[in-house]
Amino acid sequence: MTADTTGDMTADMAAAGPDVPLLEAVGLRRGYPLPRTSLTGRRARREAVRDVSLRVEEGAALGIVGESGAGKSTLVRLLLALDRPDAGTVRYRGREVRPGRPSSLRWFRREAQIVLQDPMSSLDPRMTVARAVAEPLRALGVAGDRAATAARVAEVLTAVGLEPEMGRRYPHEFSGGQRQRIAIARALAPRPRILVGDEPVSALDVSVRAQVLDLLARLAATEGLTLIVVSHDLGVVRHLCDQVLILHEGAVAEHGPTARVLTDPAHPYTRRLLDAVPRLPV
Amino acid sequence: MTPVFLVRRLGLLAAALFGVSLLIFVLLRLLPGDVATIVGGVQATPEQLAVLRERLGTDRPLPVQYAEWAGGVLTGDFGRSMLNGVSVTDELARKLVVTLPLTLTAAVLAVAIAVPLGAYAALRQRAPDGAAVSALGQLGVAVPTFWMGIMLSVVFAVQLRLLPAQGFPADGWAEPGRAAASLVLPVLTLALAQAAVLLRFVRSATLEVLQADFLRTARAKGLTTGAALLRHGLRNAAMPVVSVLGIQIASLIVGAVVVEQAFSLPGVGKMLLADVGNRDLVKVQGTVLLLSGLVLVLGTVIDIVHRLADPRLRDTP
Amino acid sequence: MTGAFRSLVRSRSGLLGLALSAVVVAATLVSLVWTPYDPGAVDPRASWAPVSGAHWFGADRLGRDLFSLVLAGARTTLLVSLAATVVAAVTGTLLAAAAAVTPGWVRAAVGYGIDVLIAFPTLLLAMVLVAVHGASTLTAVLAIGLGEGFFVARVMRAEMTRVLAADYVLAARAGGAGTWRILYAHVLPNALPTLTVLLSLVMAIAVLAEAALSYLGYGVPSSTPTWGRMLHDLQTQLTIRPQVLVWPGLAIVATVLGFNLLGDGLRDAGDPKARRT
Amino acid sequence: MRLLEVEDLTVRFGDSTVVAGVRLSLGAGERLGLIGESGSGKTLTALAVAGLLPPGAAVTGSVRFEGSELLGRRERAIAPLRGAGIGFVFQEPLTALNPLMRIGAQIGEPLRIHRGLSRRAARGAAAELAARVGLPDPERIVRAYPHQLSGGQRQRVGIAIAIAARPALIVADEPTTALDVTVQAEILRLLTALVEEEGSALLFISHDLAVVAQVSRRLAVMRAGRVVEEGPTLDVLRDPREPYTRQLVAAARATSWNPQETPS
Repeated sequence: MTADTTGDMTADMAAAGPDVPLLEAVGLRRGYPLPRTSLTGRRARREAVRDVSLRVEEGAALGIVGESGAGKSTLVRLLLALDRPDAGTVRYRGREVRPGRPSSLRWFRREAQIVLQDPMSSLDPRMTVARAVAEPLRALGVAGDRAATAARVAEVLTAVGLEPEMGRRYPHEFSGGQRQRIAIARALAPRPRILVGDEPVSALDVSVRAQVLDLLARLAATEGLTLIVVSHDLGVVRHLCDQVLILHEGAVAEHGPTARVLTDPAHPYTRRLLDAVPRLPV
Repeated sequence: MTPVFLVRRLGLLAAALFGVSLLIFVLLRLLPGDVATIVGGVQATPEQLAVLRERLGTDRPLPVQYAEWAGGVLTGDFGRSMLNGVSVTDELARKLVVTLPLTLTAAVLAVAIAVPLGAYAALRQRAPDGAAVSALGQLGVAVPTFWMGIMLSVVFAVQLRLLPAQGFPADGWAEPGRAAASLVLPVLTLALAQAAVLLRFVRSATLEVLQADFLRTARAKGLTTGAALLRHGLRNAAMPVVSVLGIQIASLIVGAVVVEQAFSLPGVGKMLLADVGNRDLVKVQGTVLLLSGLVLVLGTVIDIVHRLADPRLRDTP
Repeated sequence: MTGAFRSLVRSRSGLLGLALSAVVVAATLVSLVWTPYDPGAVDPRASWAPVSGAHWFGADRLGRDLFSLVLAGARTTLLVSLAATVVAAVTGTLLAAAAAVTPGWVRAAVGYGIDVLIAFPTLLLAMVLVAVHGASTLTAVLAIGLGEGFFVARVMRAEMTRVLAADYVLAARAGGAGTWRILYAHVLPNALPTLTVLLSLVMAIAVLAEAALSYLGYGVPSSTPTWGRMLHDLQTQLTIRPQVLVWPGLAIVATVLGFNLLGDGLRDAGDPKARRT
Repeated sequence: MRLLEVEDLTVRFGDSTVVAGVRLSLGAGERLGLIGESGSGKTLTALAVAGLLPPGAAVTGSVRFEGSELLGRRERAIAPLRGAGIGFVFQEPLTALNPLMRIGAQIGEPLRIHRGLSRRAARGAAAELAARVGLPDPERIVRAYPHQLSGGQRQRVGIAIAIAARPALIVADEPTTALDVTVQAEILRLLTALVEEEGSALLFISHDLAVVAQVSRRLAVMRAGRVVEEGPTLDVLRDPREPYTRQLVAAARATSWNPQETPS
């Protein structure tokens, strides 16, 4: 990690003992007011995330599995301080990540980046690929001069299997799979320690999906990344994650090593989920 | 219809009416001099100005004047003309006898023209006649309302001598036949101007519905394209058109003022033009509030109708 | 921009619109330096001269050449409309930004204010201003500019809200971008194409509004000719020589049609899908 | 004479050919899966069979249903077959239903068109159909509007509509792609049970090999508008002949999940 990004880590983080996890969430809660149906009285609320706690050790790969409405995306936004929880805290290396002005969170943004689901809308149509990939560097003020930025952009584009010359073109000139690789390159640019994928492959075709999953696995190894992958697809989690957390209606149904949870589920909902997955008969 | 929505919407309407009345009141008070000097004229002596101020009540603080005026409006009293002391309300009532039939008939005619033509232009989008209809709409939008009125007069009144070119019978609707005849060209002018704008909305709304999945489901059930459009498409296309009607009211009223001038019809619009010329600020204030109030009220009515007609909106306040 | 220009010209309405508005603007610019006759030159002998080689549009009661008057009228009409369009663009975009970006109740208040004021017809606003300050170019520009400004605000608010809800803005926030960076790096470039389409359509509406205002006597002072004022003065000839009323009207129609079609063409050109073919 | 015989089916939009020379056949009660990635032309093939192609599509070849040719005939002539002969289940439950019409009226509509039932009789039958497709509280559902139902419930309504007039062939275009995996399992069980009860044939379209394999006895693999391989499901999965099919099966195995296999 280049010197300048660790420079301003506060004292308590550097001194964090071995038992302090890389990322920890305690008692996260988030609800949304439903439209008012009566003139008086409190508005009904939909609890998207109900008291979720989790720990992610350095170098681990946590899968968050759940069906639509289970609160997966809300949880991811809370973990990355892109949304304010009603209750609960998120800590990175022991230091609390408090949602607020973007500048107050720069230190954390350098450590954690995200790849969103739909490659068709997660890239700005009017920005060249190079500028899009360089944006986090500029926004976090770690870009350095033009040459350093260009070099880093070329480096991450190559790391995701694309030619640096593609930097001059626009997103609409690429396929879904290529655009997702560009989004991954953008997330890698500021050398994060944590890479979060919110349904990173579910918008892709089956054949392309396998390639992108392999890419994520390889990058996790080569870049020493800690992965958090949100998905409704158990196959994706089995492929990438050694830990899995089953989310059901905003609460943690079950949490444990992928091998154990997928073969010997403890919670009835997990069992129902596993039985429902269509399997190749042969 | 959840009462919550109704109460909130009416509350918003009240707030809007208050806001607009305040806006008009303040705008008319941003005078270089004061009302009295304008009315009294340059040569008025200070004493006369003082009497005038007292009569017009402009010597009292602004909020009091506003409260008095607004209070009056709520009871239907739009104040008295500064020139001849006539009650603004009575004047308005007399003029509405021309303006109301003009605008209402024109609005109905505009919809009657725009909906079928708009739907036809959408259905026949690829065919030349469909393109011709939408080109006609495009042209209609580009023609200034008053010029359209003049040109219609030239053709139907001057050359064909079928209809009166201008004016309205002095005795109003005493002879309904003559009065109606004098409104034919103005209504047609206003209706065509409105229809041109509406046609484009109806066309795009219909185009959108044509691509809707539920139309394909209707055909999959055994309906032909035409039957599917009639039974499923029409109501869905009506939704955006209804909501655009709300916005069209404002341009309908502006159109009425211009048409009344072009055909010199003694309506609210022509009166307002004269009042502005004579700087009769109290009458201008009353008329402008009435017209903009009408726009807001009708807009709210249409918004409520729109919510009633669409079950998706009916549930969410 | 060449890509956008190429697809603008390729779309039929864009081409026609570009041609029409270009002709009108060119004629206006030419009229600054040359017109067949001096628009103000009175020539009793040519009173109500018919359309001829000498007077392409004929002459008015005072023998002034109608073609030159129409050209001169174009100057004021386009100037007022352009100024009003600029006012509309500035007020509209600022209001839209206030209604889309600022937090909580400010956003709701501004948003609702826009919905109310869009119902306030431009002409009524003009009348109120004229009643207070008398007819003047400034009143016309302000009345049309503010009137259309609310229309621009409503469309731009929807556009900005759409962009702010896009995934690439969420990705930018996650990448550490602050509100200002998101505004100028993402919202502006993606909202701009809609603004250009809008301004072309607003220009068309402004020309119509200016024509109506000056026809009603509220436009620029009577000394400077505009198309609306010409029609107002010539209307007395309705029953005797209606043909004089045709020319200024056609000039308005051509200009408004031009800008409307240009707007449609720009919309097709701005749409990335269209450009990809 | 087979229930459905498709020969050399070709669909063109302007100058791009999206379906080229497709040959398919389906006997009464048989279940054929059409598998292919996005852009393979599988949905357009299904739409062509039901005569539901969007305007501007140029179709050649032959589609014979119960022996009579469908292609090239005026819509008025083939409309009676749609709904009564061929039922269609669409992919997007959110947009496939008319948002302004109550569920009962939409389910009952095929019966009003093909069986001439009155409005009231059709609504009664609709309640029965709603119960049959497993919708809770049919009386309430019949009066509800589409936006008041969940995705899974709306898809059950879609199936009720498709089977209402008891057609001989059901075409289902990715009916569970937009649904959660638990809901998908229920819908697939419902669809196969209904098809068996009614003895109707099923043409099932999907990009998910595991889903198609679970529902269909024969598979047809489509790529770039062509059927590249066809055969009984187990044979195609066990030893695919075409390289593309092999790649498809391998990719499906890699990302799908199997309890017997120990996770890598």
